[in-house]
Amino acid sequence: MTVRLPTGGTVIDRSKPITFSFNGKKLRGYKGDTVASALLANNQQLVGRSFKYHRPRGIFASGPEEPNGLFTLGKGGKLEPNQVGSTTELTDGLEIQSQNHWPSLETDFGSVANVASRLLPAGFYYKTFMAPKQAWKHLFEPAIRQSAGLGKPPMDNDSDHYEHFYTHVDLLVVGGGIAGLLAARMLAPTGLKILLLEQTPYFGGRLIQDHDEFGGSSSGEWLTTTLEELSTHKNVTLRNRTSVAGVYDHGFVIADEKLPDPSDNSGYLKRRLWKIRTKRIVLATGAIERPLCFVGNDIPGVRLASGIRDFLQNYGVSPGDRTAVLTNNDDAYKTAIALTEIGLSVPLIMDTRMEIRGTLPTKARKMGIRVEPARGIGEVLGKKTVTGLEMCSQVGEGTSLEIIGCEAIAVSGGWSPTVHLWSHCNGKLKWDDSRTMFVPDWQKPPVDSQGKQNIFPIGSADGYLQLHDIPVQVETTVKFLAQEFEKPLTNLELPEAERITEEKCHGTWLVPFGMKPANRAKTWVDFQNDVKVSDIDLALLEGFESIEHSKRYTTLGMATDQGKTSNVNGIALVSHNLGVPMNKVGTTTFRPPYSPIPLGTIAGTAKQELFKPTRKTPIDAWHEANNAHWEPVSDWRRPYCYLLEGETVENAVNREALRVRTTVGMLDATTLGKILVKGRDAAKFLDMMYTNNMGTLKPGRCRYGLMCDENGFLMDDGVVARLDETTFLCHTTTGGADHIHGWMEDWLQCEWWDWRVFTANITDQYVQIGIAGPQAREVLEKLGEMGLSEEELPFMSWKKGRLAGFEVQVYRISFSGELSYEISIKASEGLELWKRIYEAGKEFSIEPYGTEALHVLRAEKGFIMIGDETDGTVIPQDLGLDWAISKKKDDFLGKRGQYRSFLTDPDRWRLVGLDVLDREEPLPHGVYAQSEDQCDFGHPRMEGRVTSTYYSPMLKRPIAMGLVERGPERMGEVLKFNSGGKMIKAKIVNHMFYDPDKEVQ
Amino acid sequence: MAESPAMGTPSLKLSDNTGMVLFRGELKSKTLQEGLFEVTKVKVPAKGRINSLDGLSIAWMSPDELLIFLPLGDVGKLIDALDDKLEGEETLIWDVSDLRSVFQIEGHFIREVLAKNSPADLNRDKMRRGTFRRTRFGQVAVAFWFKEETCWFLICRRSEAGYIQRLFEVSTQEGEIPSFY
Amino acid sequence: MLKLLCPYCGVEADETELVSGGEAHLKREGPESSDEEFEEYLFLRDNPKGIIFERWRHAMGCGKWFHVARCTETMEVFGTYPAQTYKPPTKVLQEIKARRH
Amino acid sequence: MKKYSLLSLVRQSLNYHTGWERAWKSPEPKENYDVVIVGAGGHGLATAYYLGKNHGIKNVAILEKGWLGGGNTGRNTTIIRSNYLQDASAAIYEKSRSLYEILSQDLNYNIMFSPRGVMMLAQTHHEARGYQRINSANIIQGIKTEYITPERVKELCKIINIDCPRYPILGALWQPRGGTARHDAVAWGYARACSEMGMHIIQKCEVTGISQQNNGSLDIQTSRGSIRCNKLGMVVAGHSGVLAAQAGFRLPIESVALQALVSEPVKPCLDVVVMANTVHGYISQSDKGEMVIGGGADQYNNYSQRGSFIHIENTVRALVEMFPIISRLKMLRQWGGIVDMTGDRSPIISKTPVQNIFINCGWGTGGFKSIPGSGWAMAELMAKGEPGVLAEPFSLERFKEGRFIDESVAAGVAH
Ligand SMILES: Cc1cc2nc3c(=O)[nH]c(=O)nc-3n(C[C@H](O)[C@H](O)[C@H](O)COP(=O)(O)OP(=O)(O)OC[C@H]3O[C@@H](n4cnc5c(N)ncnc54)[C@H](O)[C@@H]3O)c2cc1C
Ligand SMILES: NC(=O)c1ccc[n+]([C@@H]2O[C@H](COP(=O)([O-])OP(=O)(O)OC[C@H]3O[C@@H](n4cnc5c(N)ncnc54)[C@H](O)[C@@H]3O)[C@@H](O)[C@H]2O)c1
Ligand SMILES: Cc1cc2nc3c(=O)[nH]c(=O)nc-3n(C[C@H](O)[C@H](O)[C@H](O)COP(=O)(O)O)c2cc1C
Ligand SMILES: [Zn+2]
Repeated sequence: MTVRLPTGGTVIDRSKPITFSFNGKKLRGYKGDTVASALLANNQQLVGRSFKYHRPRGIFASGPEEPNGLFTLGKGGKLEPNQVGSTTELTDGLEIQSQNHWPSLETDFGSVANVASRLLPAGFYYKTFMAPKQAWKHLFEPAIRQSAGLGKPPMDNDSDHYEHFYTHVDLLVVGGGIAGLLAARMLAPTGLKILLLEQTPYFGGRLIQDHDEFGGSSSGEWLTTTLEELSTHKNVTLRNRTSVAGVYDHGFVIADEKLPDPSDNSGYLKRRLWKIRTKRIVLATGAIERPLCFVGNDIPGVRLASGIRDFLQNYGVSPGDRTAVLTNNDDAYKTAIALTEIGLSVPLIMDTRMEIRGTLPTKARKMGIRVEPARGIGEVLGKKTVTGLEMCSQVGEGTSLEIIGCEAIAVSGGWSPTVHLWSHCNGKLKWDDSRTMFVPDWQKPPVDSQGKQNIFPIGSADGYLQLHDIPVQVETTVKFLAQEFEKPLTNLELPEAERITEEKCHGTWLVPFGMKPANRAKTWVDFQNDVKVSDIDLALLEGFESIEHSKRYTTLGMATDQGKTSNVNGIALVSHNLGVPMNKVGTTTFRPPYSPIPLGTIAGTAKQELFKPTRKTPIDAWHEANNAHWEPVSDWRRPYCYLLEGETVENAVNREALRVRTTVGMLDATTLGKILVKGRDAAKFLDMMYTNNMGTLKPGRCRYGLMCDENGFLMDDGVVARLDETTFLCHTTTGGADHIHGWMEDWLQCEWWDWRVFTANITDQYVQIGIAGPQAREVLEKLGEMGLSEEELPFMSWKKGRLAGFEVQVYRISFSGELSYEISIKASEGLELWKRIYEAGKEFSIEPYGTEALHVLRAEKGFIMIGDETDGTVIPQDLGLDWAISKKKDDFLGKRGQYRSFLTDPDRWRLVGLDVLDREEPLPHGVYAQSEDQCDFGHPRMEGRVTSTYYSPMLKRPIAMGLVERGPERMGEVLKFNSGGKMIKAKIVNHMFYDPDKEVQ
Repeated sequence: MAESPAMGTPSLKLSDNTGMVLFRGELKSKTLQEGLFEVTKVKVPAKGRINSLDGLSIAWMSPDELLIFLPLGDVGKLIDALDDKLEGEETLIWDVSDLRSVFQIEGHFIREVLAKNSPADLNRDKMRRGTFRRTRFGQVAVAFWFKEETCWFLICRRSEAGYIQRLFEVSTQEGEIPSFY
Repeated sequence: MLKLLCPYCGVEADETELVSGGEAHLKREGPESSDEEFEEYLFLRDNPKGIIFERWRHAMGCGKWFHVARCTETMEVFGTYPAQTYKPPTKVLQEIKARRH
Repeated sequence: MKKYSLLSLVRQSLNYHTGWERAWKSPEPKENYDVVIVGAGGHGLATAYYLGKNHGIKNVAILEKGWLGGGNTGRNTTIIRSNYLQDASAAIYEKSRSLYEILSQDLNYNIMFSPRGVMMLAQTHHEARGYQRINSANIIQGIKTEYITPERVKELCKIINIDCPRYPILGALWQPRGGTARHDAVAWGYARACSEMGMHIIQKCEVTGISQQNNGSLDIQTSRGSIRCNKLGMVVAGHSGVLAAQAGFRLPIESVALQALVSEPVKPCLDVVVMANTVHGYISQSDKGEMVIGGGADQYNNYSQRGSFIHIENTVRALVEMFPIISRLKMLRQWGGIVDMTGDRSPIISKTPVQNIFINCGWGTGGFKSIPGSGWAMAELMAKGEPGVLAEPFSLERFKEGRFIDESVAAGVAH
């Protein structure tokens, strides 16, 4: 039984009991407990089922390396699958569920896979399920999917909140253990901006569990003084519960902070993503213990030796009355000693090494613990929990020498420095045979933007496992850093540590060495993904020799723990099997995050209405109040139409369009881009930007212009107004404003930097109101103060004036073919003017119209729309806009591109109008015309497509424009458009449907 | 360390009465510098800085662009005066009072709130009094500077003011503010 | 996540404040150019695995384009310089030489 | 070679799976081959496979600088679809998709082609019209697609939020026979079949130089000595520029990082592939249960196989907005690949300025789906020396002529 001991537990508060439930059962724990410690304290040893074979699984480790103890926490909007029990703090009332079983944890039908496991080795599915062809999708795949997958996903929306936080520091210390705290303490007086992050709720790392004394006092005292001292330095920030997740280029680091759970559960800030820019990183992440590979090593009760010690000391939880120990190094003796000291029994330590001499083994022996050299475990006894073990000779094949009864087995296969963050940006590792570990290769470090090493591993992260070695090693790094930053160090006092000689860890991987094939299939390497020794054997046998291949073939290290405890064992097995040194086998690639981070944390506050900025015009609220049906247009929102009570969208659009044709309508055109271009060379510059001639434009006049990219493709269009000799105002499409402004600046800054031109994107400065319709002038004249007659303001001209007491610019331009004015006014006054116009227009039944009516109106006139008639492959010539392409200019952007053979091909598709023969329904959007002949690919050749199609309320019939092969040459021809197999016939006609002779505007 | 600031979270409000004038020109030119100074009584700021005197500030936007802040009512006068003074110079001077929204932020922990949304280095030695930082807040372009630790200004495009306001609200209401700067 | 020093405003700009613009020092080919020259100008790129001279714009900042010498393998930066130039400045070339020896 | 089947699996289980053969052999390089393919990614291996299968050319070596399938083939989000707009693209991607349908049987290797359906969401009117346009083209091209309503979207994909406040879902382009496949298995299956035909797959063999002899044959310097061949195929994706430089020409290619990530595995809740191009994110759930997620490419040239966090952030943000329940799933791992982007974002299968050197590249962010079709077309080009109908439009010449194959025009991206 795993139980809570009467005393002990440095991080729990026995005065604060907590209740929680596990699979519906009410249990008790203490404040400070983790989910894992609380479950163990309640003798809940079976905590889940493995991924593939649904084997029973128990808590294995005490930190983020835990492969088995994953749970689903909470419910509803707070339901969270796959939570690591050993890193999750217990909260009052927490509902915990175990995962991956049906119908229950104890009785899981999925475990039939276990029985059939011999049939299901690594990669079995590549070799079967191929026939019949349909069976994979309909039979096998669903079955495989259902049995995989761990926890169930939440079904409710997340009710929690997340945010980000940027910081810039000189030094980021990762890990608040001994080495990290020591480094921070030594560097604090330099005044460098230091941020130290620790993933657990407490500081000190392994200090308290593993050492009684440090720095001349008890280790607890050293920790307290250190933390106190650090808190006096304003330049140092310590943060716990914050796991550093990833290191990116140029010193960018992300860390995931779990915020303490407030007592009320009413939607709070749950996590914070730190986005850190740091000059240097001190990596003090410690080391992670490895298990050993032996038969039955996955049975609940087999646990990491250090983990057992942590639960004992931090939480006062016993692993059971009798704990046997299997180790290849001295560190695990600490567990045996600690258990014995507290009064629990350690029947046996099996040490795979031949000779055992270190300080700790000696101490253990003195305490009366039985220590057996050169021994291993032949087989673990028990099904859902350990009941005992068979001891064997390590060098043999596993014959049982003796049966030992025990409830727990503490395993240690040595330690692996926690080097993940060193490697995210390409820091290399090397295998150190004498220390049996991959350590950072200081010759091949990750570098910063200057090519200098920017991560500095210290302590166990750099492979120093003995406490007494750490201060000197930290000092070296600290001195180097201080020098790099050119900060003097005051006299460093190195804390003293007891000198414990530990003997070398032995490179034991398989226990026993001569394990038989049948047993290799009962020996686990990766617990969560059910990768066994035999799977690795099989991968190698089949030629998956690269470690990357064996990883992908067996899924070793691909589980939620990312192989923190299993990868090195796997690599060693490959190395043994192939007879290739560890360094040659190498590791797989370390990738962020170090520990998984919620996707919600990554999204941060950018959700719902903050998902993306919505740009609003000053008239937005008026539109809203008038029932606008919105449409996103780039980052803006614009009314698509305004719905009257009970009206459909189509009806609204038709009504609005007709209103403009019959009396007058008004449009919020504020979103159109407005770019000022001024300077001695402004005219010359615009002559390069636009295909037509802007230099000849007279002040006071406007001209419609086209812009092409260097390929010659039409990119944007708009009206240019010449304000004075050296100043132009260029209107762009709504979506084009920023891009075109950037485009202009690009040419001015990078190509023609000697030209004297300034630009400014002043889009938001003005509200632009379009007034269009036969009675537009009458409405405006009611507001008085300026002359707007044909003589005073002819078509394609503009002038300043006053309307309704406001200073305005009025442009006489038209995108609807009607008499039309665009009024530009300071944004702050725009809404007021809008309302005044609306008032004034009432007697003419003025109505606001939205973007869709605008489109209908322009289509009736055969005007093109960027994004409809153009798509990045269309040149102005295709659209019959040759008149807007200057033949006189030597050069403009796009001119050269348009010379190329494909762009001068006489067969290009060109713009025409399309008249549906039966005239009932508009042509569907985007349909293609197909010809009688076939193309090279064996299907009917396409010879045209619809680019815009609408119902014209004015003409009371459908209208459409399209691009058709040699279109204008084929007037009157009838094309067949394929609409979902149905052929719709349409005649090629002139695309100016309404008022082709321009009598209205 | 991780406690809520007792002084209360900062607040953000629109300041309506600020006029703004865009000034583009060759800022290295002596004539320009002197002309500007004569008209505004404020020296052309060094790069990345903002200079202020008696209600008029000049911010450095780019090597050839300044933004002049002054009371809204004085904008016309200033533009006329500049046009007069710099007659013949290559400049672009424009009333942009409505182009951007100006926010005033007051309270404590302003750096922290900004740091939730901006990648700018907000350390006190980098973001100093008189620093004018153009950067990003959430997903949009802004600039900010401060008069005092407890009184900052932020400008953004007028059409994006609503977004800024909401994001600021969310950044000050939800959960604690890490005391960092 | 790159961080580049804008040579105009002296700000160490975050990648998210910048927009990248591809290889620098391209020569624009106008109406007189041959098909080959024009193709080269618009499409053919060195795309080096190693040191590249490239364009960036301080979009969420001063709005200026500048050039960067950067290693496409290690992300090292050898210098940034204004865009108004036809070739990398000597100082940057020296820095590259110094670090690549 | 032993055939894979349930029976062989049962038989092998009796002796603890100790009797399996190598999936592919690991020979020493010979001095001379008829054809050398550089790059043992999906495209290189498929090229070799169809050279053997369709054209009887089997004296072939495939040289790989790392481990086979370790390039983009081993790191992509495995979306397979063929609902492309332009005839040329539709033809090759549909050829490819149809080859995928039978690939497991053809290779006797279960590559787990899962035609679960791919939907591309329309979130603006412009995008909706773009997809209607593709749909119309696909009908004529004989590719089964459908433009569906938001309600149907929701029906096919329970966990999607079709009423996102910022970009509500207006509809989707749905290809029911699109889907996914097990990416590694595609490389392994082809490799096994190539090896079976006697071709040499030579790993850890980096090509470092290429020179041409007077008789037109090619000398290839590699990290494992020099190798000679009559015809050379460059199929190295992100490294195409580097290899072209060795042979003395330049390409309309820039190499940038494209990233992806997976969540922790959960029980099945997403049965289709969803792509959302307006907000830049796409997602599917693998057979193991992870959400496989990808988004936009970094914009700057990059050979580091890792990208910037901002792209991960943008992608995740987009998907959390559309699939609010994934907010509480966790990112397990993220990675990057070096993708080769051409001037018009369409691939190149072409002769090169150097005689007897052929190139297949430029698949950028979307070439997993095209592996079988591209291999088919490239093999034809290399065997005959002239492109067949599938490869012809994808020649290098098109950039000079301005004859682009532009797929972005109808609001589509190319995953
Ligand atoms: C994150 C990501 C997501 C993607 N998602 C999708 C998707 O959903 N759907 C889709 O269809 N496509 C997707 N793609 C694109 C797809 O992965 C690629 O287009 C495709 O895999 C390219 O295959 P390949 O065989 O051409 O290249 P690779 O698989 O990259 O193979 C090229 C090989 O050439 C080798 N090589 C390079 N240089 C040399 C040399 N000098 N000597 C010898 N060997 C060399 C490399 O090591 C590599 O193995 C994605 C790509 C990425 C990175
Ligand atoms: N003798 C042995 O075999 C052996 C083996 C391992 C450890 N040790 C002991 O370990 C200690 C070494 O000290 P140390 O400071 O190097 O390690 P440590 O274990 O004391 O501290 C490392 C700290 O880093 C934290 N951490 C790890 N990854 C993190 C991340 N991504 N983000 C945030 N925090 C993270 C851990 O929670 C831990 O607190 C000594 O006590 C030593 O005796 C001994
Ligand atoms: C479709 C797909 C699914 C993946 N699923 C997992 C997974 O479940 N667990 C995991 O650790 N990695 C997974 N990966 C990522 C790989 O581990 C690896 O990161 C990727 O292939 C790139 O290789 P590299 O990281 O070694 O460079 C997956 C990759 C792909 C392409
Ligand atoms: Zn700048």
